[in-house]
Amino acid sequence: MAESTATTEREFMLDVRTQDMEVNMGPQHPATHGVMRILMRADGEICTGAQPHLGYLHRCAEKIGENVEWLQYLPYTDRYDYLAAMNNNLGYSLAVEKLMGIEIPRRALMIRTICAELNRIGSHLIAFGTYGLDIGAFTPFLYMFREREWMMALFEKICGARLTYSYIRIGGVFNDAPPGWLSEVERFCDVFEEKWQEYVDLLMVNHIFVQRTANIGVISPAMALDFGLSGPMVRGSGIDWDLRRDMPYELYAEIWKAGAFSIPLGKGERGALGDCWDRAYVRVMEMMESIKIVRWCLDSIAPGPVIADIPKTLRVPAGEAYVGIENPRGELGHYVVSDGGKVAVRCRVRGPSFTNLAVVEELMPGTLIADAVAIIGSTDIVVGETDR
Amino acid sequence: MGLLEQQFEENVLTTKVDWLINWCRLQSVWPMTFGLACCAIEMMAVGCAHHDIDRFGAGAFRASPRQADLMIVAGTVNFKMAERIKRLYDQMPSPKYVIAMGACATGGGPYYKYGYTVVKGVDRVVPVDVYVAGCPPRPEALLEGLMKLQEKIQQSSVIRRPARTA
Amino acid sequence: MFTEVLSAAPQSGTNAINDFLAGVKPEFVPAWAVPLTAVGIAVGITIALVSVIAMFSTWLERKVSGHIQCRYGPMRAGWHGWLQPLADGVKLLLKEDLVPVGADRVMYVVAPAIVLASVLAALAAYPLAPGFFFADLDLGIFFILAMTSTTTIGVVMAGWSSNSKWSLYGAMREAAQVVAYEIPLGISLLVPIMVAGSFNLLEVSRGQAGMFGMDWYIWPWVNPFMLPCFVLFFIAILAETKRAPFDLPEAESELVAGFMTEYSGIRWSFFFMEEYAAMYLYSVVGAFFFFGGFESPLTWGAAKVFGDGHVLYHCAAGLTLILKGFAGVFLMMWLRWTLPRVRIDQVMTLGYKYLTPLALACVLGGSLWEVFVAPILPWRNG
Amino acid sequence: MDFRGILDRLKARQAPGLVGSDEPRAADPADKKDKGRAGDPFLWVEAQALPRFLELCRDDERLRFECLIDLTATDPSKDDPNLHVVVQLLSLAFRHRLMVKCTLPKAAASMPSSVPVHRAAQWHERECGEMFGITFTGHPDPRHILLPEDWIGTPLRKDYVFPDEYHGISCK
Repeated sequence: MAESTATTEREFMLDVRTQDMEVNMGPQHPATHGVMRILMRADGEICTGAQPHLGYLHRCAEKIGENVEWLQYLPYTDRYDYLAAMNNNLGYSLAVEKLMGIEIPRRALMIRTICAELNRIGSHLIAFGTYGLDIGAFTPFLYMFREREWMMALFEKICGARLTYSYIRIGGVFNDAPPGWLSEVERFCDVFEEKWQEYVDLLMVNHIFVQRTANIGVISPAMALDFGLSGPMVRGSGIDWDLRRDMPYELYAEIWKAGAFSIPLGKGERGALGDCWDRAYVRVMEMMESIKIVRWCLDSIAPGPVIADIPKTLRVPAGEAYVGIENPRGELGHYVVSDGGKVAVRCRVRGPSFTNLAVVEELMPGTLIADAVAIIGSTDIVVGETDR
Repeated sequence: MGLLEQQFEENVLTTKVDWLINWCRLQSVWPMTFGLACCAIEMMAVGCAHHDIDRFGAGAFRASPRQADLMIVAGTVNFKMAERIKRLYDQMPSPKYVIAMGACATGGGPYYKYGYTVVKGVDRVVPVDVYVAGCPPRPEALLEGLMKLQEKIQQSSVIRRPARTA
Repeated sequence: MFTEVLSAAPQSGTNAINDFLAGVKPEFVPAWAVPLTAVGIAVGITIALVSVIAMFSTWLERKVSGHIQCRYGPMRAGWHGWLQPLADGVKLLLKEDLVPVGADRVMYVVAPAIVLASVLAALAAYPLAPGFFFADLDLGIFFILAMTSTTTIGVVMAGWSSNSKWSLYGAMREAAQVVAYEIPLGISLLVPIMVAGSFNLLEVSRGQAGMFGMDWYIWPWVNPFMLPCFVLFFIAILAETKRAPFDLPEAESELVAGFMTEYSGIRWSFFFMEEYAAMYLYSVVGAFFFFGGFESPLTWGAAKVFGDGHVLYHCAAGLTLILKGFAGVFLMMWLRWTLPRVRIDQVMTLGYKYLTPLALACVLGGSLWEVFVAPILPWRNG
Repeated sequence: MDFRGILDRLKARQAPGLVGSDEPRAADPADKKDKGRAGDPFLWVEAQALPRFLELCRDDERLRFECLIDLTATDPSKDDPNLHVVVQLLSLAFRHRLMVKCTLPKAAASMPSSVPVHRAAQWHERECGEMFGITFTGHPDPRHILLPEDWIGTPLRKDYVFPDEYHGISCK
């Protein structure tokens, strides 16, 4: 698995000469969350340098965006951040809608918000569950999948797919929620609130978990901005920034005004501000905020049309637009350029994981190998999106 | 097995021995912890509470290819990864099996036409035993793929000579 | 006939087999063949024992983990998957025999054998029943501790010879960890040894026979330092057997599979068998020194009904010990599927900085209690 | 601050390399061929001055674009001799965004790296470099990031021809 290369020699106290090893982590390694590879230089257990290697899942999404029609590209958006496909659909749809200037029916906005927030919970469940797995706790991961499975069933009822939905379309959503769906979402929220407490008790405040994650991988606010981090990565460092509030899209301005949700921030409760624990904490707390948003939408949803009148073959007006939305992992940006034709000229995806991962290189030196795993886990990357 | 492998004529004894060995092998197909893309999430779902692949004895996910029997290629394979997949496959001890999970691993899937780095099917790199359709396949589909693999293992000849096909 | 052999207590297993064989030996068999055969049979029984324990434990592990995680675990191989270990075993046995390129071939092959042999040797001192054991050693517990710590050599060899860095990391972690936790493990056992006044497992068990289980050493009225000692002992055996939260040598999310990364098939299963056999063995040691050994209501009843020389008494005692052993194994599994993993520096800190001084303090307190308080306690002098 | 405000501020600070601006507009009813332009406004900046421009945007106390969100390129068409490099900036303090574009000739696609100003640009520039064949001078680690090291061609240019095989694996 690891190729051996003798590297620089370093002299130690007591004249013990040691050699740094180069350890190859991945592409098939349980801690890399997919197929990332990290070339680590290690002095015994201590990591002295790390270099992430990407591209093991490069699927040419941007090239495809320049070759298929606007609506046909939607399924590809599902597949780069496959844990938060609803949010990807939303980001892409918003970008195209911005160029087209379509008015979206209110019910569609509500359903979009419900789906995006449920998907955010699902994504954070996997993020937190696999983080537990990285730290060595296997069972919480399965508990989280248990709840996620219910969520998958909910999505399946509304759009027929479990993972790659293509449900949020340009102009609205694919179809209306089936009868009884909204009340089932409400039941899910009730149950989830109880279960959420279980995760907190089982893992979040577990002494070993805290010891493993507090004071590890500290990202200072200045560093977070310099690296262009976003989402829970910056909020973990105490920067009060959430696109849903600060650059609202869809209904979020209204929801924020109604006081339906707040923005959890890392406070450095268990260690230094901006450590791995803070990031995990932000994710866990965000799940609850998402539940609140879903509840607000459930309370105020009214019947109506769910999709604007758009032609089968879209012709998007010439121009270019950038739309950034708050994906579970941070700012998911879509930059689309149109020349007025059926096909995009450029369809750029700014993946949050891609940018967030860059900071790993900086955080690793000086940590133990076990900490390196904790740091990679705390960035919560989805390789489909780092590589696209 | 070596010396004994496929050395015996088919009779009651060898058939029974083969049946027993095959039964043991099919009840204990250990997959490798190896997810590539979207399908990997459904593969994780198969391992988790709702679907529980461990019921079939295939729940012992091994992180090291040396201890795994089954490689579930769950997701899109690109050229950069293909060489690693080949290497992982070579590191597994035989008998080893491969399930191509999902459209991408089967034949490039949605990335067939414009995916310049995508390998159009993992069978161009390693031999595949079972193809599972779907994008991504439902967990039930992967379970069925596993059952198909078990059927295939049950029919293989271990110590008896393989039936001649003209 | 076997009944008679067994009822002639005290009897060792090997001697019993020897005597039995001598009794039925045909004329043409030379006399020196008898003890050899007896030893062979004894070794065979031990190996079978290890295999059965390991197989049952793997099944138990998968079922326990399954039920903790809201699923079933193996269900298709026989009733509730009870044939699962058999299927796994046969499959592993028939896997391709791999030696990685660049591996030190001799060491690579020998390492799993050493690992398994050391735990087999330790099991020689494990009494199956009060009247059936292979070696009634006066220093039984030291023999067991010494033998089980030999596994480290095998593990380090495995890690070194595999020519893989993950293996090397696993091996180094194992070495560091075992050395650190041998100390509190040994020291924490000193208090029950002091109370029992013996290193001999059978005598330790006999010392806890009275008072309907109320003089098991774990009870605070026997010696209040016993409970902390047990906690220390339990933490130490978790580390010794590489179980979570101390499963660093094979930490899956960090080191792939640790020192066994490059092992496959039957060689790999040796490591596996060693792990489960060691878990069981340490649990049994814990049962002997803290939880009354062979003693239980079942044993007591069997002794009352059949007398303490009868084969059924021995069976009851053996069964008691097996149940206690697997109770410990179950507890270890429960912890494994609940807790996250600690980090290597935390393992070392815990071992050297906290467990060792605490164990020493317990020994000091326990011995003072033994010297000054125990003599005036009526129930300690009955 | 809205786009006009940002533009005025940059003009007042004499931002290095600022060429002009492009804003969305409705179609001119008089001109049949003009379809107008939708979407976001952006600034044209000289490619060679981009790092200095970004530095100014970052350090100006009324702009404070401290976050480089994205850096990418666009190939407008096969016939166009130029590539466009597109930068998205974000100010957390003032909650405004800015899109900056530069033109770069395809024949000599080389521009200074922005990594000294924003470390976030590091991976984006690597990706941009391999996908469009742009050389960022002064980049600390100009390797391929998504494509294999020995990959030939720049996939996101419009004239890219898909490969036939790679390391013996057929692509067709």
